[in-house]
Amino acid sequence: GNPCGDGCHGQFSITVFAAASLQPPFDTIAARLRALGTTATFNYAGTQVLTAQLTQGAQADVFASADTAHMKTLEDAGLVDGTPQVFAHNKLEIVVAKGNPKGIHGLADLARTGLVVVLADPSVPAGKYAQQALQKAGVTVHPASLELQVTGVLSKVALGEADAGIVYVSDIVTSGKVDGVGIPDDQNVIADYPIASLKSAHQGARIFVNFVLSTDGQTILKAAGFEGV
Amino acid sequence: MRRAKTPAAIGILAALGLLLFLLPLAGLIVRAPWSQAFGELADPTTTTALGLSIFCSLTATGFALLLGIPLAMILARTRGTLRNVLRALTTLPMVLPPVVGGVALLLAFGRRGLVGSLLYQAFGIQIPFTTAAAVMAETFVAMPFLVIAVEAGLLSLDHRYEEAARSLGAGYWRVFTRVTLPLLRPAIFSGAVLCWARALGEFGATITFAGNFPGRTQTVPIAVYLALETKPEAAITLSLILLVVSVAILIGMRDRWLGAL
Amino acid sequence: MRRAKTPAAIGILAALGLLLFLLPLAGLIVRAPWSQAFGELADPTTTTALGLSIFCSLTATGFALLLGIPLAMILARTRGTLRNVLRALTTLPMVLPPVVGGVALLLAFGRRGLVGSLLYQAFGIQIPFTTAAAVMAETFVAMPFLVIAVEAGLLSLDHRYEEAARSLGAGYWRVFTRVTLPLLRPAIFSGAVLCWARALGEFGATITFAGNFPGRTQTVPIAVYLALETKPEAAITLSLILLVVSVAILIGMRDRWLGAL
Amino acid sequence: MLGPNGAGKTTLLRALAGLDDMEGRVVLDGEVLEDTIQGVHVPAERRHAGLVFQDHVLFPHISVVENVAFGLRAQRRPQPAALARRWLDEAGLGDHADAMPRALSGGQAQRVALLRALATEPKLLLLDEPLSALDVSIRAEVRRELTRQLGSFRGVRLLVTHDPLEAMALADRLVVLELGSVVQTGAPDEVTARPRSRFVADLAGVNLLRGHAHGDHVSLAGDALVAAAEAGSGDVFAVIHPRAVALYKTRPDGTPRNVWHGRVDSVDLYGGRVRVRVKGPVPLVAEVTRAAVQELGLASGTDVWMAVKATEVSVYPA
Amino acid sequence: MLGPNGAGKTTLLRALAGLDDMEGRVVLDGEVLEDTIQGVHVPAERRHAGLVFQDHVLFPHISVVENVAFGLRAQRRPQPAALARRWLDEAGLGDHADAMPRALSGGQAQRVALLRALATEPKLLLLDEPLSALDVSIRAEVRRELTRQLGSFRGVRLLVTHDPLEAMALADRLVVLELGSVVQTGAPDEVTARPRSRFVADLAGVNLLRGHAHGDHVSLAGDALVAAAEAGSGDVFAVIHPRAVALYKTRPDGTPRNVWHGRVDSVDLYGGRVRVRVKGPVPLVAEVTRAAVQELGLASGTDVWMAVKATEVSVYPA
Ligand SMILES: Nc1ncnc2c1ncn2[C@@H]1O[C@H](COP(=O)(O)OP(=O)(O)OP(=O)(O)O)[C@@H](O)[C@H]1O
Ligand SMILES: Nc1ncnc2c1ncn2[C@@H]1O[C@H](COP(=O)(O)OP(=O)(O)OP(=O)(O)O)[C@@H](O)[C@H]1O
Ligand SMILES: [Mg+2]
Ligand SMILES: [Mg+2]
Repeated sequence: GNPCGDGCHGQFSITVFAAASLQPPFDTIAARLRALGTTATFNYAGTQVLTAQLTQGAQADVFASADTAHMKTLEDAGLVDGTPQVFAHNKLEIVVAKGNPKGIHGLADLARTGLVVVLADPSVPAGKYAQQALQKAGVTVHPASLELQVTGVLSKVALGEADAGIVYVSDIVTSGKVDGVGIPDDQNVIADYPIASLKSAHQGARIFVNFVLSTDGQTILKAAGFEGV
Repeated sequence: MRRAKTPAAIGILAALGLLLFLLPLAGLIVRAPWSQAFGELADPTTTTALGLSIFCSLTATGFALLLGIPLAMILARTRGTLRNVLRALTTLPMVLPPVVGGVALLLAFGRRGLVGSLLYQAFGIQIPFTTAAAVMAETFVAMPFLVIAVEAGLLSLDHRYEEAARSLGAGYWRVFTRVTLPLLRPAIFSGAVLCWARALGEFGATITFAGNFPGRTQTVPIAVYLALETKPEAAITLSLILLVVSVAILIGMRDRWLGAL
Repeated sequence: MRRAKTPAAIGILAALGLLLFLLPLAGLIVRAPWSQAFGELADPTTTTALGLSIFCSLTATGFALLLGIPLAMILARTRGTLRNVLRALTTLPMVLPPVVGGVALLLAFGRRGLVGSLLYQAFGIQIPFTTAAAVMAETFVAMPFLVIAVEAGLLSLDHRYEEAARSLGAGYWRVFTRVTLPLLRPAIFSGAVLCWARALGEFGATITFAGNFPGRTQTVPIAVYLALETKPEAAITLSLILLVVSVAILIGMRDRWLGAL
Repeated sequence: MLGPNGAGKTTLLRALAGLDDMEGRVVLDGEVLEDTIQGVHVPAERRHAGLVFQDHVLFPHISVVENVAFGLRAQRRPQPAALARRWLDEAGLGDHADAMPRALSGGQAQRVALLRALATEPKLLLLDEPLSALDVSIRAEVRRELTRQLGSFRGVRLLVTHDPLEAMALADRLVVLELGSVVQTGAPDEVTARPRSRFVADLAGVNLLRGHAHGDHVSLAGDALVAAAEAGSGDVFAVIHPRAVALYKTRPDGTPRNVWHGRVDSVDLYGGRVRVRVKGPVPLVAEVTRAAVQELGLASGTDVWMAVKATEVSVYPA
Repeated sequence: MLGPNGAGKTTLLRALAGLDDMEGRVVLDGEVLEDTIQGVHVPAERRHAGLVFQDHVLFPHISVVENVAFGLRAQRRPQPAALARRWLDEAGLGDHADAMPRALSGGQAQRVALLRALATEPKLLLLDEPLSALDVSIRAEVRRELTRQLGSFRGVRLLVTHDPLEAMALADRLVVLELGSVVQTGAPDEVTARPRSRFVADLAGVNLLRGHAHGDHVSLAGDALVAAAEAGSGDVFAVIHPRAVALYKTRPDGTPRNVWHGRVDSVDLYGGRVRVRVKGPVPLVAEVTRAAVQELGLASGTDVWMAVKATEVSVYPA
């Protein structure tokens, strides 16, 4: 059916500011939309860089954030058109080297001595969630580093500098260089990814948002390791 | 000339210094998936980013020359505290973390910025997220290298050449273009090389001020950064391509330009 | 000396160049929440990061001096293509996007790296995530500035001073420490200043190679980046503090050191 | 123009060329170039003043002919390169026209620098020790060339030199500058005949004494007396040529009315003759033959008597 | 040691000091310093060779006394600073001991450079044109100092100069270097009496002709003949002193057997006399009085006759 619902006609060209971790599914979505006449241009960067750019007057039609806090910042600044909608969830997983050589099976193992663990900094969403998950599990770890981005955690494990870390499932799926160790739901934290069209966005913005929320969009996101809504 | 034999200690320290540069490079080369390199080169994203990188870095170097040489000239003839202050100001973009540099550029030239808001209201011009913004960010970060090199050149220039030219009846511009600039060529050239190299590698200020739009503001370092998130091998290959291009240009130009004088 | 009047065009271009540096700075200063500045300064996170930044950048400058001066000496006496290649290699860390530089350092000195794996297997030493790694990353990125400046100084040095010293019976080390180094002082000093400034602002390679841990590897640029995430005003204040500290040191030292010779 | 180091010779030339700030008035052929009071300052490039430095200062980045053509181009003359080449050919430097300046010897470079200045046909030619950076062996040759070129030059020529030979050979008129002011001026012969300062006396190679005249003698500082034919009265200078000073091992009895005792300070060969510097109440330099030196066994420290005829002392008012 | 520009004088000094690569053998007081064949090379710092450059090369970053003490410290002598101060005091430079080198005048700096070399008591003292960078006015003074210092120095002294006065005043023995090889050597008087090259003749200020002797005359290239008292036979040099050359407006009839025609090329003042350079089949320089110049109306281009007595021509084998 028509992915964008009612009132969706003609050629559009839109600009999307999206968190860098969304690049694989969003690039696929853009390819699909182009066939339908809508061209999306992306500005992928860290959520906080995007937020800084938008508050400084950057022109964009859609903003897809990796957390609700930054979206809230933009809402407070009066830049968001309508209400943001959560379009995907992401769960945490323990990331380990391929084949799990250190035999890590749960959060409790992260407290082992001699194990180099890397987390994201509590001031970035992934770090905050990891902290919450460890609290729920009642585990205290001594991380070697508090990375500024999830990808920092990922690449340190991929390069063998760290033995384990906590990242999003989608990161592990995208990477393909590492293995994931699941975290039980009672200890896990679910991250919400909100999307919104922005003030002064044109009609094409709705088409993009609607496609992301459509079944086709959700399928693409799931293939990339995200959980649908 | 017969020099004293260099003691082993000096050689060892120099070798250590060189290793600090060479080992990481070797690491990159060893780990790079060379089989993918050609595929990477054929990828239009790569070629676009490479083209944009070269365009932006050269344009930024051009602006740095246009603005930096006059600035260096003014600096070289200023005296006392004012000079120290101006010089320190010129060194600032080096100390500023690049991302903060990008934020500062937004605060000045963004649509809501000090000057940018005026531009936007008066002409509807918006600088950020354009190729111009990428060039500006690179100029901001890289120009100090040029200014410092040219100022040093000016300070060691023998001003009697300029005086001789004046007494032969040459006015300011003739002296400047026929005498000062040619005599400064080695300093200008080495400053421009440093400036260009820095502009080519610029990342933090560019992504913040200009964003990451393929074909418009996505330079190689930004493409590398994104690729690091999703496919690290490609990032390494891309960096190596950048390196090869820049080393080729550096080696090729150095002799041509520095050898002549 | 009476100089020709500087034409307005030169002045205007210089002013534009200066504005490119000044406006972003003004933007930062205008937007900084000055009321919070003192609170920020009292924050132990800030003071720790500032202390670590100063320590790491000075240590990195020290290593750059130790390894870079010998390297520059070898470069200055090498001739032909080898020299161009070595020189281009020295310029590489400037072209390499810093994050890639960090990756390259990991590939060389990390636990699985070319050299790092040997260290790890033999002694159980892991360089990344330590203060040493932060110093190493800063040295890697900043040393080229020192090497280039010192090499230029060596090339313009009058070697007859060294010859006079030798014919007076001074051996290599006496000539080196009593004649060569003192005569090179301006070049070494200006190179060290550039090197230090670059090390102070270093971010990409440090976070990639050394990670981020308060008190161990969290330098000011990294703290600034983190603060941008949660409290952008604090980030701006922190950057300004970094700027003020470095400008104070730059202005303070320049005269003392460069003025004497 | 002559003067000791730091007298301000270079400073004056630079001020005349419009390169240094100055106070005062400069008029050339009726045209006011500088007048601090009226605030006139013609910039260097419009003064038509050719300047030749001590060490050529040829532009290192362009060829010899382009160096000579530089001023012609600045004056927008037609065919500057051809004209420059003609100047070089005339001076016998045509072979080097396309060479770069660093390929020239010091003497050639200085000659090109002179041509570069002359080619613009300046109204004022300023030369700052144009020969002093050259080796003794080529200096004579370049001096000949300079004499020839300056002879056919019609504007005002101002040459700074340290070398008395050069001054005598080239100058129509000497100006002696000391401590920033003119101390003596006139034709070369006049100036050297009546030096008014130690500097000029040294250049002329004569002994200069200063004292107070009393009819037939001059009393110096320190009680020494010098007998002179017609001393006049008042403050005077007395000049004695070294050749007029005779040396003796013992006190001579004879016609010379001036006889002083002294001690040899130094003995220098000077051409075929020997100059003996004697310290004492009346310090003098004597010029004697080599034979005399050997006969008297003169060496540093020897005691000697000096005799000078009163008629050999020329006295003129200070 | 004398020689034209580029003869290799500096190169030789530097090789002796151990600063340049060379081929050959250097022995000083029985100690082999260099021997390419046996592969001996004593490094510069162990040669005890004091080197004085053309322009002092004092270390700019340390005081005058520290400059002099530099070599003493390198030799680990006790109390280097006190010893250096003594050297300076003796040379009358004690007042400047604590000054920085750039505060010295050129002459003072060169004297300090000499002291710096002497203070280390070198076995070999190498001086490369030590006076040539100095102004004419202070050169004489520094030359006197140099004579004094070299007189009391006991090692081997090797002085390079361009200046014949300097060479005569300072040297026990002259070595003339041309195109990298020694062309003449001997006591100053011998060398100047019998110059074997244009360079030496110019230095000695005499006319040098080269030709083939036939009993009582010498035939030059280009058919000109020079009558000489006892010419001998074979290839010879003929020397004529400028003072022995008489000039006439018309062809003179008289005793001189050598009479040539020529054209005046240049007229230069030289001390109190005038040197006239004449072009012609036998190009000569004549030294005449000023009065003679005016009387004959000599100027560039004038036709003249030259006469030289056969006894004034000295001839020796080439
Ligand atoms: N009339 C003057 N008024 C002001 N300053 C003067 C004057 N004359 C000379 N000076 C100062 O004296 C210093 C030396 O002058 P200058 O270099 O012209 O000397 P010089 O005669 O050319 O010496 P040298 O023979 O060494 O070339 C300069 O710093 C100059 O400023
Ligand atoms: N015997 C030699 N063997 C090889 N090269 C030589 C020799 N003598 C001179 N040269 C070369 O000639 C050049 C000029 O030599 P040098 O500078 O020693 O001349 P100089 O006599 O000191 O000249 P100046 O009078 O200009 O100081 C140098 O490049 C040197 O390498
Ligand atoms: Mg002067
Ligand atoms: Mg020489």
